[in-house]
Amino acid sequence: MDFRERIIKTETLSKDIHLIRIRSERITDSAIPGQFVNVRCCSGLDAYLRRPISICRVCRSDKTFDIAYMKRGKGTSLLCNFREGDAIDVIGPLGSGFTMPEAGEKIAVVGGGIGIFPLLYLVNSCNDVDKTVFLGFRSKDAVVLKDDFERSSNKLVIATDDGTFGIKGFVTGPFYDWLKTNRPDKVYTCGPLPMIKSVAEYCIERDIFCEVSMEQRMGCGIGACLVCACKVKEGLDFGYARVCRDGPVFRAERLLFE
Amino acid sequence: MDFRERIIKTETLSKDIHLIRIRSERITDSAIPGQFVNVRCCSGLDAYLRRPISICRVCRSDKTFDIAYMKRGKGTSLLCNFREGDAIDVIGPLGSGFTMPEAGEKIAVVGGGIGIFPLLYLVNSCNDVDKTVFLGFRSKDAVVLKDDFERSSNKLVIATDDGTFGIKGFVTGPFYDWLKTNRPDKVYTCGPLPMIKSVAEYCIERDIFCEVSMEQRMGCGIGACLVCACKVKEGLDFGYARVCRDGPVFRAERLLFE
Amino acid sequence: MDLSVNIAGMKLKNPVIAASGTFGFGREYSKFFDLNRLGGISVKGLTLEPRKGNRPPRIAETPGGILNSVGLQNPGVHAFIRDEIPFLRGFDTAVIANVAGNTVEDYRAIVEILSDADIDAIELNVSCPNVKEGCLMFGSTASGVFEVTGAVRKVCKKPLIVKLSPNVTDITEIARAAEAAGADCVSLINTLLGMSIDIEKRKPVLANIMGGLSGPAVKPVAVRMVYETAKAVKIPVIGMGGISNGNDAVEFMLAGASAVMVGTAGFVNPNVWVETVQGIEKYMRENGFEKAADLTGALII
Amino acid sequence: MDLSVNIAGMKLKNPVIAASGTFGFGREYSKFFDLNRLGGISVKGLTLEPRKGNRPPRIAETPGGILNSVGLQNPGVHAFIRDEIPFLRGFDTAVIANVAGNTVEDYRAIVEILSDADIDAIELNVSCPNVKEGCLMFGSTASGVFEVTGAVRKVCKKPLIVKLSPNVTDITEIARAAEAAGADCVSLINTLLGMSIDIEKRKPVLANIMGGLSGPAVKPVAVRMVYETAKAVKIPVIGMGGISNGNDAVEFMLAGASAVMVGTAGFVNPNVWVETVQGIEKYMRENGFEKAADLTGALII
Ligand SMILES: Cc1cc2nc3c(=O)[nH]c(=O)nc-3n(C[C@H](O)[C@H](O)[C@H](O)COP(=O)(O)OP(=O)(O)OC[C@H]3O[C@@H](n4cnc5c(N)ncnc54)[C@H](O)[C@@H]3O)c2cc1C
Ligand SMILES: Cc1cc2nc3c(=O)[nH]c(=O)nc-3n(C[C@H](O)[C@H](O)[C@H](O)COP(=O)(O)OP(=O)(O)OC[C@H]3O[C@@H](n4cnc5c(N)ncnc54)[C@H](O)[C@@H]3O)c2cc1C
Ligand SMILES: Cc1cc2nc3c(=O)[nH]c(=O)nc-3n(C[C@H](O)[C@H](O)[C@H](O)COP(=O)(O)O)c2cc1C
Ligand SMILES: Cc1cc2nc3c(=O)[nH]c(=O)nc-3n(C[C@H](O)[C@H](O)[C@H](O)COP(=O)(O)O)c2cc1C
Ligand code: FES
Ligand code: FES
Repeated sequence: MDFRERIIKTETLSKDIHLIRIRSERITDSAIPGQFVNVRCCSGLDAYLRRPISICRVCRSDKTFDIAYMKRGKGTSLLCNFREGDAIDVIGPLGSGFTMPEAGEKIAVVGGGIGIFPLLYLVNSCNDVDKTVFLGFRSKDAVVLKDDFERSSNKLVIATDDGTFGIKGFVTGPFYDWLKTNRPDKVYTCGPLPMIKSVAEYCIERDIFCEVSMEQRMGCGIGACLVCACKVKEGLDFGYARVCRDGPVFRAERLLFE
Repeated sequence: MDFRERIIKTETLSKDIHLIRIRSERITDSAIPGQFVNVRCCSGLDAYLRRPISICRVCRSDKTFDIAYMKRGKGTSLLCNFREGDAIDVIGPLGSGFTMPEAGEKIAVVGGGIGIFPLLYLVNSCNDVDKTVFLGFRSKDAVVLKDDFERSSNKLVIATDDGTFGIKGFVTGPFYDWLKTNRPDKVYTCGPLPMIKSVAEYCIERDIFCEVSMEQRMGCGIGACLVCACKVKEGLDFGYARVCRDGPVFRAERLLFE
Repeated sequence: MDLSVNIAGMKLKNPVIAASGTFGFGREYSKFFDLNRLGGISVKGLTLEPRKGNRPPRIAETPGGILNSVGLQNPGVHAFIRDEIPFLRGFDTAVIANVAGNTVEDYRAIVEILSDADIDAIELNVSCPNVKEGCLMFGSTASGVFEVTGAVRKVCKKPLIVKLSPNVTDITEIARAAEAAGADCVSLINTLLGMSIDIEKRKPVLANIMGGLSGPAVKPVAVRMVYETAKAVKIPVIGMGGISNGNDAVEFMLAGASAVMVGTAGFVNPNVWVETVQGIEKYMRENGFEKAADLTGALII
Repeated sequence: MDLSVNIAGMKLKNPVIAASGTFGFGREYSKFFDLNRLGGISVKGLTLEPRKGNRPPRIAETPGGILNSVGLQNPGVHAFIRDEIPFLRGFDTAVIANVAGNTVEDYRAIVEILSDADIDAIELNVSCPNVKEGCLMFGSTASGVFEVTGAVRKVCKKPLIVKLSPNVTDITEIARAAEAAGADCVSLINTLLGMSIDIEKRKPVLANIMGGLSGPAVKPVAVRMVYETAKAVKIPVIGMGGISNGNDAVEFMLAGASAVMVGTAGFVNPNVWVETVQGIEKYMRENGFEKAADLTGALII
């Protein structure tokens, strides 16, 4: 099997956030929102393991999909070297996706930081749904994909930690305010642990359907090595599910946050 | 200290032999024939150690020098990715050089394979000298830098192992024939072990001044780690000299070939 | 050309086996390539009872390698027999049950159970660095290895492979103990004990603090140990540690291995197992080897 | 900010020391940077009499590391005292004499000689993997380390550092033996025994067959051993093995090292020693450490 695909374009969304558009029939034909690809950032040893990156946008007609990533460590720094026309080695689509809302349902989406990327694909993919999106960023400079979210949602609320854009503070604030007067059929969340934990617990208490996309360091990315453990309920006991295969999307009730 | 210099051009000389021209005042100002540079082939772990490559040509006026290398393993394969305008990390000039002939002397130069590169810089650098050059290659396809050697020598003899170009057989054949009727003041040789050994022994027997440029795997390349050992006479005993610093050029009499 | 090798009474169609713990029970990778192309599969380490494994994070990337601290998460031997063997038997490849325990009694019990199961061999993991008690202790002394191998041998009706830890002063002493106690084969190396620190958080990357190092970085240590071991024992040696292609596999075979296992490299390149078989074949063709078995120990010293 | 550290009775201006065998006697690298910037220099391993060292090739490149088999080529202790100390004393940096021998008597004799020389400390290499007899044997057992350290201690008037081999089952046992026998400090790790094969020639790359692995590849093993050792002994620990920058050095210090040595990385980047000092400084600044010594063992578990 050859996992190399062609890069159609690269784009810098903010200081640290970059986007790569890739043509791949294999991936666009079967991907669903919430899934990720496992990317080889170099051909050698410098960032030896693949990096999991969510699928952020899919265009079935021209067989392309986007990934957006934050430049952090070795692997994502190497990703910044890729250019239009280069081949990129991507395994995917991998993992479970979100449970898609039914037509006519009302959903809320709560994303923070790099957690917003899989959520864009989600809101882009559901039609006839009332979508309210809450996004949290560090500051104004970090705000990305705002127009895209705006276009595909009914309402977009942005919060920044430092108040330089939108509402000041954590994004959970406006979301919980909104919940006082709204009852969504489904809530989806992805982002920093404190945020997703809070959202999950809030929804569970109120008996609202909630799905959470989890992150964990990965080895194989396909379910074989058991390194990407995520603590989940197993009857009265607990166990470890695989983020790469049993997830990354889990029902909130199933998760045991540590 | 910063060892990065700019690449002025790259050129493919034959299927496996490539040339890189580098601008470096630091190196061109002080280099002498026989010296080498230690090249970093990548910034990461894929070819971790530097590779020693001889200085093949120097142009003092435009501050450039050339290295020519054969694509063999990991490092030299990575070198093939470098392009005009790229920065390249080269430490040098390193090692001892050849003893330059005096004006009016007659010299012979015997090179084989990748051993020809330091010899080009040598013949290019001596004026008022009668220079006869013997070069050995595998086959016609492998013949490189012929015009350059021709231009700067009085006589050029080429041999190929398979006879597809010049004289068939080892280059030592025509050299020894030539020696029957010629007595050079100095002989310089670089190339495969059997060749340099044979040339060295031949010259020692006839009491002809002979210098040999040696190869050995290197660590530091500057004399500190003692890995690049070359067996040499030490009085009645033997010892190990450092190819990178005591050499790569040694007087034939000093060497103990294994 | 004959790629098959005979080890410990098994005939493998080629010398390439998927390394335990990196390949689950084969299901996941079966979607990437045809498992029939493998010489064998060593399954995820099994214990008598199901195990949850260690807290995450369980993996850290290191220069040219990885640290893992999975800690033997597995569904237990009974679930393996019930749910996984039928699937694995759908392929024409050797099935090796990798087993671990805390006590000699654990090892004896699980081997007894597996002796009646439809598998080709048992690989005794006496060297897992990721569990507090138990197998690491056995694996680090010759007497420990002798004791557990001997106890198991009495009840083992399958070819018995003992998997050795590299975290020892003298691997040959340990290998000889396994041989003396009746092992049919030794496999090595398991992971090197290592540690990695996140200096921003000032905490170990792994929740377990330490983990086992594998991948290309360990290859020279593994080749050395395979070389030493192959000279020290008469039973065959299965070599592993950082193999990423056919050339690496040949290196282990020349050093004395009769077969090889490949693990970590598959995380990066799911084709690695198939490519390793092809690479061995190519080397044999170009270097005039008729039988893969002739590569074993063909080093010229 | 205070970068200085006190170890074994020495005050180093910063915690970065050039590792033995990678830095000669400092002459070569002095042309690349100002040796005054180093905390210290551990010189090439010295023996009583000059040594020729092993046959070449003496180096092999491996994934993320190198194997070397220099085998203690050195001019002997007397030539060192006569020719090298005066040069080294031209710089304001600690001079550590790394010594090795075949017998306890050798070690005692060389340490006695060096005790009267103008150096700051003696580092006992009981762990060189590249010589047939002698130091590797001592280094691989607690009793061997105890014996040689004890014998040397009696005649040693300088701070005594014992350099440990990583090729052992339990590094803490060895470190404790060194401490019990009177070592002022332990340094680790020396190289991991490894081997690499040229499959085209079907021969080991190193003429010596095996060699010592160093460089980034070994870092996780080294960090683990430093962590274990620092918890096991009260004397300070000097950490090394694959350090390539300030962050790596900080990793070792958080794990428990009081100072670090840097070797192999200098082959690739001759600025590595200076950059490591700068990197530690940067980390301290960004993370609110006033004294480099406070980094030692500052890991949060
Ligand atoms: C299912 C999933 C989807 C993701 N989607 C995105 C996305 O769309 N955009 C994006 O920017 N990031 C995403 N991430 C996080 C992304 O994988 C990490 O930021 C990235 O791996 C960091 O690699 P690095 O080389 O920059 O960092 P390094 O620190 O050099 O990485 C070292 C190792 O740790 C792993 N690692 C480090 N941080 C994380 C992390 N947060 N999660 C998982 N592994 C990590 C790396 O994969 C690598 O193996 C996702 C993670 C998961 C698990
Ligand atoms: C003083 C000197 C001058 C040289 N000049 C030239 C030149 O002008 N042109 C040229 O093509 N080659 C030259 N060489 C040989 C060149 O260094 C090797 O071909 C090159 O290092 C091979 O690297 P690789 O990554 O392709 O091979 P790999 O096999 O991947 O190298 C692995 C390791 O072995 C070392 N190594 C492998 N072969 C040799 C060798 N023959 N000599 C020294 N080290 C080796 C590498 O440096 C590296 O450390 C010279 C060697 C020396 C010592
Ligand atoms: C994630 C992971 C899990 C492992 N689990 C086991 C195991 O359960 N039993 C075992 O004997 N070895 C286990 N190993 C060790 C491998 O089987 C192998 O010995 C080691 O990884 C070296 O080979 P490699 O470098 O090709 O991976 C595991 C290795 C990894 C990376
Ligand atoms: C070429 C070379 C020679 C060495 N010689 C010695 C030596 O003489 N004495 C010694 O104690 N250690 C010696 N070492 C080991 C280093 O001092 C150090 O312990 C090891 O290389 C790990 O550190 P590094 O990865 O930073 O190089 C040598 C290492 C190398 C690479
Ligand atoms: S990364 Fe291997 S099981 Fe998830
Ligand atoms: S390469 Fe280090 S001394 Fe020559």
